[in-house]
Amino acid sequence: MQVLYFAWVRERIGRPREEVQTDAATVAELVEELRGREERYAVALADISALRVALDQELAEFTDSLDGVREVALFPPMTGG
Amino acid sequence: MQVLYFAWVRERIGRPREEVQTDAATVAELVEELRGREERYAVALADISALRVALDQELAEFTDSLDGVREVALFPPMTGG
Amino acid sequence: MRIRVQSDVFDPGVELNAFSAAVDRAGAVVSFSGLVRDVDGGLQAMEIEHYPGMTEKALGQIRDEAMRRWDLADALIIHRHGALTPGEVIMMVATASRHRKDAFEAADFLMDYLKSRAPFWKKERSGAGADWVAARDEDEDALRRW
Amino acid sequence: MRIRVQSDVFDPGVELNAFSAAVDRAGAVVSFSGLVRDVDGGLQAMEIEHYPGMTEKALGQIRDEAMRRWDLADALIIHRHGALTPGEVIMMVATASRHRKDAFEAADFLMDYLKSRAPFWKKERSGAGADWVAARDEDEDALRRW
Repeated sequence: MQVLYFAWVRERIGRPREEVQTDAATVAELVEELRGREERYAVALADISALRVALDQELAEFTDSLDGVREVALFPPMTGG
Repeated sequence: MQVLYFAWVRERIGRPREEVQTDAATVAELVEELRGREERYAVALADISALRVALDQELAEFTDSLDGVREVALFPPMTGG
Repeated sequence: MRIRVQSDVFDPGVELNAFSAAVDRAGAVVSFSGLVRDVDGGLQAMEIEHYPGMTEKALGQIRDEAMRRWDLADALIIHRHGALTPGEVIMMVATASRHRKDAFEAADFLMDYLKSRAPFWKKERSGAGADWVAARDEDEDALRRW
Repeated sequence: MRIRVQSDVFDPGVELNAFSAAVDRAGAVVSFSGLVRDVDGGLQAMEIEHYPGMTEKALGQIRDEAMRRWDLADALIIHRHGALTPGEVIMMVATASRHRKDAFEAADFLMDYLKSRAPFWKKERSGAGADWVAARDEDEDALRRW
């Protein structure tokens, strides 16, 4: 699946998107897996309460299933308007 | 004092303003006095609940005193905006 | 001038931009504009009567009250009188604040008060004749929100 | 187009007038515009990042919800992304209705949702460096009003 990062999550991880092969069942599991990759992932994704997630461009919960999902986006709370 | 009429009160009475000499102590007494003048006044001022009053250009009550007042305006509820 | 009572037509977009440009530190600007609309079919013209002298005073008091109650950088009221035709603007208010909540609430408040406490009376002319617009109970009720 | 996401600057006054002119039967038009303001001194630029694809979808859903909940003739959302400088417009919403209450509430609702549910992120640059704007708890709380 494609994993996208925005705002300071993108800056800390150092890339806007990447293809990820995973068996993670939920978003929380995927985040846990990414944290294990490298220090910059661990730092960017340290505090899940500071993050929001969208699955296939719809806001979702970290407990949601990744079944059938093609695009996951991780980002801080939105500040539009 | 000057008595001013607006909107349908003006149209029914047939004039926008007039000088009135009165001993009325309150607005309600003045309205009663005006009603006694002619049929058109009686018609225009028949229903006090359909009227509003301003004393010297400030919204007021019919029970308010006319003491020191120079300008009385009688009109229907306002419909600005 | 932050209170304008005039018979001339004005351009709400131009007024909005001028208003926004003049407030340095307020990032939230709310505007309301009221337009003559032929909602039920047949409206040919609108005539707005007002009470010169009291109108400006009443609008000034309403604006002062809004400036006191909310954290506003500025507030504008423009209201026309005289003869208007469908499609024309009747009036507008604009508010500017650092906080969008203040800008929204104050504009809403200005409109509620201006509807029932500023001495304007609308008359509508259609093929069937001319009639004074009746005040609506809900406009009076709206004042209790504040 | 009632949803526009663009890097180009736009003119809120021109947009307001075009929006008003296009709604025949709605006499009440409310607009909100958000401007880049150097409130605390020192702000040099703002950068707005967004999530292309999701942004348009999220704004469309928020607009649809407003059209469902209130009696609106129309609703407009324009939001910029990219590099902005102090004084420039960031975004605007406009609503039109026969009823001023609907126009006000719907515009207020659009702003609340757009703040916390549309994928935009603001970064501010000053002499001291560049920082992402933090989301405020009160923006999240504001959603519970609806």
